[in-house]
Formats: sequence, structure tokens, C-alpha cells
Amino acid sequence: MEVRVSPEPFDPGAETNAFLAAIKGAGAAVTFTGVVRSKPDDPITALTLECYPELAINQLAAIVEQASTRFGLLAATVIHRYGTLGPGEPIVQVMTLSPHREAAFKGAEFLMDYLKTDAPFWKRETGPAGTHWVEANAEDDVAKARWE
Amino acid sequence: MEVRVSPEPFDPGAETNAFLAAIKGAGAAVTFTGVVRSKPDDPITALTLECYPELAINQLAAIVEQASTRFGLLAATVIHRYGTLGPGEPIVQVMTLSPHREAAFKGAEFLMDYLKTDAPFWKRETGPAGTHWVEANAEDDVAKARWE
Amino acid sequence: MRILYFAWLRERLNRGEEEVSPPSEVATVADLIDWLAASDEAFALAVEKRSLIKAAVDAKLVAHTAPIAGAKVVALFPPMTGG
Amino acid sequence: MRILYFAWLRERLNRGEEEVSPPSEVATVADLIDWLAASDEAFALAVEKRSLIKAAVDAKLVAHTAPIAGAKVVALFPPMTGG
Repeated sequence: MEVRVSPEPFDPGAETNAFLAAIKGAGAAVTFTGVVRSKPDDPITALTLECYPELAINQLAAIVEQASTRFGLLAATVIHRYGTLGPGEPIVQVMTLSPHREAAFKGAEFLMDYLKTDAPFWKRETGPAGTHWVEANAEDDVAKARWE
Repeated sequence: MEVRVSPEPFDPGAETNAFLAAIKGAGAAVTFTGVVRSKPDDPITALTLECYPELAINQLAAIVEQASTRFGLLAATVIHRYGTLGPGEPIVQVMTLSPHREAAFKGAEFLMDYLKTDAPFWKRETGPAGTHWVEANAEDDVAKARWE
Repeated sequence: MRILYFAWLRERLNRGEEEVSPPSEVATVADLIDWLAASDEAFALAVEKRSLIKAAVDAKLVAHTAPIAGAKVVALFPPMTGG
Repeated sequence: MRILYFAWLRERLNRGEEEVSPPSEVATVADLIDWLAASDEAFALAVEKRSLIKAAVDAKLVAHTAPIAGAKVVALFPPMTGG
């Protein structure tokens, strides 16, 4: 179980391979990677993530612990960047390992749903029209509520 | 949309990175990797996958097409090995790309559930006690049925 | 018409493929299985539980009720266990 | 007691942190917000919609009803938007 919160870029594929290398007996690994989105009709030039690292580490460690117990995961890792990122850059990666695929999928979805509402990161988008804080999405609360 | 059926080994992380490199505007990528499982209480020394490649390509292309339409995926790739593999070696990888995480997760789960029952691969396990064909798992039919 | 066998069906029959020329009244996959079983005891035993036999005609997965007229390749195999 | 502010709350207050010494009757996070709002109009405006203000005491996420006695660091911030 590992949690990493850092302004350093990370390599999604290298992280997946390092995670898979720890496999002992497991059969199913799920990797979720979230990258900075930029749509042609709504382009952004930069995404700045503000973070409260001490709280982020506490919250993410608790979420990972919860997911591992609930879904019987053999391993779970959360990596979350902060600072200023460009379009296409990886923001977050969640990896889960389990003997069977269903638990690996469910564990990764659970981690992402909780992380979205419970981890102290705040996004500010910069585009041609200026800069603004991303508003919390009510759908994220709904997504989290289905696990309760 | 890509389907690859081959006896050649593949590098899970390198595949994920190549897949992510094609991102244009998308925000969420899910990678599922299935590896040869070997439990201490039920060790296997080799897993041999028999394949009917022409049918596998047809079936996987149809499944990928179906998943893409149903979940609005921006990209989807399925890689499936056959031949003889050792414990820990990657067998299958499914990757999905979508503007939002829910569709990427659902698309990858859908692909795996259909692939398990509808793609012409047959597993034979070799362990200390000899060799045997893996029986089809009724749970896989249940997992597939939930999408119908 | 070429017939392909896979996995334990291939092993039990001791062959991965064969050429056959069924008469025209052998119209469907089910008919073909019956016809093959009638002349080959090993085959009859191997396909006894018909629900365990899947089929493809010219690399398309089909039901046992599917026609085989004009088919070049019919594949018969057990339930799939990939992934 | 150190107070931390994040995201638009930090920007609207023009500061990321401050030291405060609330009197002992300021017992909970809610009390602290009321107390800070009473002496600072900009703060009062920024936290007007209390449901948009989340809190952590000593790097633990808490409800507004949580006590702050003995706390070293209280953080106040908008709903989180990571991931």
C-alpha cells in the first residue's frame, strides 16, 4: 500500500510496470490514469493543482486502507501530482492488484470516487479567457455515495 | 480502436504509455492487465493458451466496437497473448480512454467480461501434479449477463 | 469443407483439423455434429454434452442452428477460457 | 493556533495562513469561523455559504461541530476538486 503526493511528474507506464513487478500470485491489475483534459471547444493552457500535503497523505492513506480491506486487494497505490501541469500531463494514477478482476476494478473505482471528494486538492484552469477555480461536481458526490 | 492477438510478449507499461500518447482532449484512461496467476497452495509452472486467431480477431474487433459505441470511448485497445507463458507473465491487456472516468472503467470491465466468454482462447495449466484444461467459469457468464 | 478442432476436443480426437464432404441434407452445425458423430465413436463421445461444444463458421461464432451451406471452414471447440 | 487557507478562500482573504488566539469559549470549528467572521468583513463574506467551507484540525478532516481545543493547526478550504 503506497501513497505519493508530489509536484514531480511521474511516468504512468513505468509506475504500472513497477507495480506489476510486485505481483505474487495475483492475476488482475487495474491502472487508472487521469490526465489534464483540454477540449478543442474549451481549451486550457495550464491546470494548477493546489494541495494540502499533510492532509492529502492522511486522507489518501485512509482511503487506500479502506479499499484494501473492503475489496481484499493485495496491493494498492495512489500517486497524485500538484503544481502547474500542461494539457495531456498525468495528474493522478491509481493502481490495484487482486486475484480476480472484479475486485481490482471495484477497488480502483472506489479509490477514484473517494479521492475526488475527500482528498485536499483544488484545480484552477487557465485558458484563453483567463483563470478560474474548478467548481466541485455534484456528480462526484453521487459517485461516492453509491459505496455507502 | 486496436486489437492484437499474438504469441509475442508485450510490455504492459510501454503499451499504456503508447496508448496515453494518443490522448487528445481525453481525461481518463483505464488499463486492465491480466497476468498468469500462481498461488503458493496451487502453484503452476506454465500456462498454455491455445487460440483460433482469425476468430479471435473478429470477436475482439466486434467487442471493441460494441464497447466504444456503448460507452462513448475515444479509444480502446485489446492485446491478448497465446502460447506458453510463465507465472507473472502478462496474458491480456485492455485499455480504454474517455473524457470521464466512469465510461473508461465501465468500458474496460465490459471488454474483459465479453472477452472472457466470447474470445476463442483456451487455457491449459501445468503444475507439479500434471497438466489440465481450465474449465469455463460460470461466474464469467454471470459477469457478462449483467451488461445485457 | 475443413473442420477445425481446438483445446480438449482437439486432444480427444487426436487431430486439429480434417477435410469432410457432408451430403447436402447436412444443413446446420447441429446436423454436421450428428453426421460426424454417426461415423466416429470417439467423436460421438467427445461431443456427447452438446452444450459444451461451441461453433464458428468461416471465423464467425454461430449457434448450432446456423446453416453451413457454402462454408469453407467450420470450427468446433469447448467453451472459451481466455482473458 | 495556526489557521491555513486554501484555493479561492486563500485568494479572497489574500493570505495562506495566520496565527490567532481565540478565547476559550470558541470551542468548535463552527465557533472559530463565527469568531473570525466577527472581526473581519472579508472573511465573513468569503465564508457566507458555510456548506462551501470544509475544515481540518491537525491534518484530519472534521465536521464543523468538531472541537478545536488543543489544536495546533486548523485548515479551512472549499470543497475539494482533485483527481
